[in-house]
Amino acid sequence: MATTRGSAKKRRADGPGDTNPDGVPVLERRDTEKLVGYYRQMVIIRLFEEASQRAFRQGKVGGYLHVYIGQEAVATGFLDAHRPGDKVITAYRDHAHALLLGSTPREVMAELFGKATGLVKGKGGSMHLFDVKNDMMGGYGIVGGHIPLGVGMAYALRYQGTDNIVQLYLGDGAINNGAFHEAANLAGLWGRDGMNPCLFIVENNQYGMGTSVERATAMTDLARKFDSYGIEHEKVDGMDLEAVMECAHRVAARVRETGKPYAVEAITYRIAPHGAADFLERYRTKEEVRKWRERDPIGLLERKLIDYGVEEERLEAIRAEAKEVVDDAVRFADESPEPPLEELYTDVYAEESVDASREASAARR
Amino acid sequence: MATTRGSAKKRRADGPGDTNPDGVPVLERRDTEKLVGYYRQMVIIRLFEEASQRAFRQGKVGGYLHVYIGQEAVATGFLDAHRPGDKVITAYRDHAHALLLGSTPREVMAELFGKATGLVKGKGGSMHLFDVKNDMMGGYGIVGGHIPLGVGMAYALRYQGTDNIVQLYLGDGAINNGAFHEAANLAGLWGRDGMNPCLFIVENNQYGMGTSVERATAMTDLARKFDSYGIEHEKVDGMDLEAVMECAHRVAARVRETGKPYAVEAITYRIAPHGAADFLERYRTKEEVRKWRERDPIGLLERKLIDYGVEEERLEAIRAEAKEVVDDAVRFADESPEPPLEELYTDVYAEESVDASREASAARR
Amino acid sequence: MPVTTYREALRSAMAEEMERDESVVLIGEDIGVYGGTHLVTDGLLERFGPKRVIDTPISEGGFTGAAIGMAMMGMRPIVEMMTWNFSFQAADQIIQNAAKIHYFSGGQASVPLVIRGPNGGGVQLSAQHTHSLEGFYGHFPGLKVVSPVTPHDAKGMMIAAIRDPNPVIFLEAGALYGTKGEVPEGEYTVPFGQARIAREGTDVTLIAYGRQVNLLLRVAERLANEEKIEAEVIDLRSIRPFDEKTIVESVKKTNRAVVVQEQWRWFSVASEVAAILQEQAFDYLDAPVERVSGAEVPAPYARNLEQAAFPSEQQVIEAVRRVTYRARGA
Amino acid sequence: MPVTTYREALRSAMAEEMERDESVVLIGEDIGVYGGTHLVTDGLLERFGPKRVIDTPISEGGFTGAAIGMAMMGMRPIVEMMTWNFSFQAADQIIQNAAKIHYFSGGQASVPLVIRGPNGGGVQLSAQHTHSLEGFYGHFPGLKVVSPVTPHDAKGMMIAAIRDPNPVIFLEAGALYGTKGEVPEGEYTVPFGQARIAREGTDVTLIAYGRQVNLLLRVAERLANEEKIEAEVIDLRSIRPFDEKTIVESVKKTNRAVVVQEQWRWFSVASEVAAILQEQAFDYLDAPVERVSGAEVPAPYARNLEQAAFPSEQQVIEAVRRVTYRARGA
Ligand SMILES: Cc1ncc(C[n+]2csc(CCOP(=O)(O)OP(=O)(O)O)c2C)c(N)n1
Ligand SMILES: Cc1ncc(C[n+]2csc(CCOP(=O)(O)OP(=O)(O)O)c2C)c(N)n1
Ligand SMILES: [Mg+2]
Ligand SMILES: [Mg+2]
Repeated sequence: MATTRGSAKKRRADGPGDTNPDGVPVLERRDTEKLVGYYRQMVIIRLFEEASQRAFRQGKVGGYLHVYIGQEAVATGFLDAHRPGDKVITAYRDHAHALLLGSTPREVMAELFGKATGLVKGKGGSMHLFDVKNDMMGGYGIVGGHIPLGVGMAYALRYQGTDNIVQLYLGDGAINNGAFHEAANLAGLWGRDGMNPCLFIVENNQYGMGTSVERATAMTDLARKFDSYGIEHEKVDGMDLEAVMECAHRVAARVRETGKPYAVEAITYRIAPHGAADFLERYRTKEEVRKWRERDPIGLLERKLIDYGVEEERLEAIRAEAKEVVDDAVRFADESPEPPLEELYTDVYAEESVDASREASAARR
Repeated sequence: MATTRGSAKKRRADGPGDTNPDGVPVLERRDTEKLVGYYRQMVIIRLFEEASQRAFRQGKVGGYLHVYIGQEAVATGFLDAHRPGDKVITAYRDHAHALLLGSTPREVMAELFGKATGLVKGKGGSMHLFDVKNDMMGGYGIVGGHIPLGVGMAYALRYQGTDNIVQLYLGDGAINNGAFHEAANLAGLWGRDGMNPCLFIVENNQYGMGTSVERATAMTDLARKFDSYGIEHEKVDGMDLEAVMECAHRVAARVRETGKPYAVEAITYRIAPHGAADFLERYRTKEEVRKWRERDPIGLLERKLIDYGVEEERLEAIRAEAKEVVDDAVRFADESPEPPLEELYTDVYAEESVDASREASAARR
Repeated sequence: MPVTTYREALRSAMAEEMERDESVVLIGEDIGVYGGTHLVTDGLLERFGPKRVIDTPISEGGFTGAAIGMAMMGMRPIVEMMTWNFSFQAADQIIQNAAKIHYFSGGQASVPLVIRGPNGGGVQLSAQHTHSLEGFYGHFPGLKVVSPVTPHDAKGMMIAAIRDPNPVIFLEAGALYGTKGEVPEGEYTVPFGQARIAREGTDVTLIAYGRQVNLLLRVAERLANEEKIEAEVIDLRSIRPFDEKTIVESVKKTNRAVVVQEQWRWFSVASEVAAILQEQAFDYLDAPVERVSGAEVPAPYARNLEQAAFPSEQQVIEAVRRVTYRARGA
Repeated sequence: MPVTTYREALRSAMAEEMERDESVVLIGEDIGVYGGTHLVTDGLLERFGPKRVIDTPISEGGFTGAAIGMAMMGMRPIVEMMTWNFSFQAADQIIQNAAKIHYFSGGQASVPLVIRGPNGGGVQLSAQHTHSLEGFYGHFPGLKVVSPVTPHDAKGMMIAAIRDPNPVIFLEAGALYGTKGEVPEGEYTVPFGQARIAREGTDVTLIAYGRQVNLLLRVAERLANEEKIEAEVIDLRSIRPFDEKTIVESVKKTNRAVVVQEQWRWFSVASEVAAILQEQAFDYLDAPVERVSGAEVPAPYARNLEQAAFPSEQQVIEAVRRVTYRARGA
């Protein structure tokens, strides 16, 4: 059965996440095969998101559904720097992050369908993807609410003596929330003692629902907001996978080494509506969306790959295979059973505490 | 009966809060008489605070008691720029602000004693001084919690078509609270349309309880934190009354004119313990306190006044009179009756809404 | 009488009050340019302009606090909580400031503020987006808390809320924005503190608020048809102040009561209703007051689990059978 | 048995668990260098160092959230809420994350977290600094909530809380840090969900938790001496999980109950107790369950007003007279 899991595992083993003996990240020469692999993943993600939107319209997916269309290069590029044991946490726009970390399209789609075979047994839905064995520490639905958690996880990683880091994703809208301010301040403080290997990744997709960055804050250089907390930062073109990968490796290595937080603002765009139920898009023009579509990260990568000598037929075949992967996931989700009613009452209280650091390393054994 | 109220009224009428016909604040020549008046007020405040601490130790004042010893020049200087109808809001370290706005030492002390004659009828105590007719919009006990209120008041002042401003006081500790971030961001946004005449005054007294600024944030230049919200800022020596007055007039005029927020970080020092119940001061050295005492704002002003030709005897007489004012206030508070038990149940729900803008202007008629 | 939706009833209440009183403004996330997440404020930006329909960043604590400051200055802000689930971020402002300023200012300041938005579950929003907060906010003196279920009450209570000089927690039935009902034209108020007898009956008193009232009306029909039980259905609609009299009098007549709520059982509105009835109708009760509440779990996502988590007709019917001492199926 | 204060009992529980288990850390405002606002953590920084005794800036939401993240990673943080009044700023973290992550992660993550600090009033802290939040937090499935009143229970429940794999809201009796009682040396746990019979009696059941238990013990002595009424006093001590059995059995014996709390009446612990008793001991109750609660006002500052706002011996005695059908002074 075709899934992304295999390739995710592979990526970890041989990706440029590695450093050479001098600790310098290895990304000196272009690895076209790797980029082709990511092309495949990004296409799977795109088709997965489109399929989930269709399923939503058919009433098979309920609740809120937020897709990642347009932003694929951000998580794909940053997670290229993921090392086993690094932790990832994000908000509700979380399908891509889970898929890239190794959750299968089947189990993610089944979660959206609210099925027993779902990633969290149908209990959380689209906004709450957890895959702790694969280092996915969750999607969260309350804007800002997950940010302090990520900072605490980073503390724990150092407290537990690892050299792992946290990738903490947040939106341009979330940055105006008080939780961001308090968490970033803690990260800055704890980082002084090397106790906060937290990589903040601000996915600036230009809007928080219908509110543009310009209408949400008078100071729109989001990366600069980290100055208040003594956290260094930069920006990256979030549509260009190669740029994101380069940045990701460089800054992840730095965070890993210093135990200090760092922030990257990835400039990207949400091509899809905010949520699957949003049809009126009064807050932006068709023209604006069209303009950004020209920089669609998948199209951009496609053009580059062709430049780098990859044949169009090969990409065509990848797209066809990706469609099969996603169709299979939808079929699987559709045919899976609903959760048994007893599940309603399980997982309210833990019997024993779950240790995320142990879970993940057990899975790797 | 000697009170500060008379002088507060007078200050308003003829103080350099006025601007000349070109809108430039009038503070071109030194007004020694005015400084002498403020010397008197600062001494009253100091003696008032010391008396309240004694009363606390005697068990006559309950709850929490936070005094302003060491910081007198900040509120005195900034409130020199107060115009009738401007609103003032601060946290729990609020006695000086009320006294400077015209609340009598008697009614403030009676409030600390929990008496029926207290400023808020004995219902709020030290942390909740309100004197709405004199523009004092309250002291608040939850760190950070009052900051959004001040920003909303500033919006209202412009919405209601006045040219008044808000003086919003907050501590160095409060700046790390999420409420600050959210409120400052709103102020910055609304200020773009001239809808936020809010003057943020950060009273950096070096500590939030036992936590120094350095231990509370990795980026200790507090004024710079306003950059994140597009709010301009500066610092002022909060021990030097003249410096504070100069700054206050300049920036208040600017805020008044533009409807945009502005921030000043006043560098000062809390000479007293955090609260009257704090006796262990493990978090700072005696030596440090001693060093700052050399810059005690009252001593500083005293030396200046003598330089400016004021006779020591005159200052001596002022101190003696101030002592009488405060003794009288203590006597008054002590002899006042407790609130009647019926008061327990009043003021839970309003019968009619109270309009602070109307209250204050009615009081001035 | 004209028929309109719950959503339009709310909107017209706000629009009419904004016409009448310049001090009324709206503030919240995506209420203007975006049109309102649930379209309740749709069109109001165009009509009243951006100074009165204020879009905000995602900072519930900040803008709720700012609205409190506006209210203290004599304005009458209406805050939209996009959903009440986000209000935990504003809990400090609501509980520590809005509820208490009138008291700790010794009556010198007041907070004429409405905070409104959808409350309750039913569309698979899962754990973080499904709460019924009547009891949570109703606990605090200084707040008023209402929860209308009909379009008629939505409009009348919204006008009353806007004119109230106190902070009002206005909990809308999120699942019912599109439902229709008769709504008089022009202004009228539905005063707080008065429950509504939604159906008269003699054999058992069924008590709820919000969308559970509709459930009870369906149950009452079934009981009448299938079991010859005439249930009285009471819509509490105002949680604080609370109308003890109406429920006590009803129970003095029927001698039996079942209270139904979507919220969790512990320390809830249903707890209070049972406590009041045993206090004030002790000698009239022929059976313990029964409570039917949401399952004691964070709300699950899967449709079948979510349905199982909320009170069902069947659960209510079984409770009625117990309080009327009828065997199952009798 | 050695006698220690409530404060020392808490401190020794934490210190012993920190010795035993490296994953236990403390986090909060001024718990280290300053020594702890109430000196509960005094000396622990010196003993365990700054990586395990973490002073924070004033950001309750931020550091509570960070502690949740630590807990998910297998650490066992103990958060000090300097007072529970500040926890409204952390309500979103406590209610939306700590309580629900285990559920919405499908059991993949857990939050072994203790949040502790003083709760309740009594020293004129006025409206913003006086809350009793048992019912407020007890409403939410996923949380555990305890409220010990004796030094013995403070230590035993603290150890149980630290070892619990779930988030525990640990409400300390703020006014009682200095009170003394017998505390066994070494480790022991007081399991959650078990009420304690603080005094046996046959004529009426008096129910409370926290410092009101001491009030009830004084009242019980007076009732025995002055009115020949033998009251059974029950200390709930664990609010969620809740021990229904002990109170129901007591009432089956005494046929009468009065429940006393400092918190406000509406939608509270006392509401729930009355509801449970009428549900489960309906045929045994000879009188309605009486509730004595805090006055329905934000807490006032003045000493005389504050005293009038909290339950008094006199109020409880009058309630007992009512449930035992004795005329005033009979
Ligand atoms: C505290 C809170 N307020 C409001 C919402 C509703 N809401 C969900 S997503 C969203 C926009 C968030 O924008 P951003 O952080 O930029 O993330 P994006 O959706 O663009 O990925 C809002 C307002 C929420 N979930 N939580
Ligand atoms: C939300 C909250 N957390 C904690 C406290 C306890 N507390 C009272 S004052 C204070 C220090 C505040 O420091 P700062 O803002 O610098 O003001 P200062 O006392 O120095 O005037 C703290 C932590 C509180 N009142 N509110
Ligand atoms: Mg965004
Ligand atoms: Mg300070």
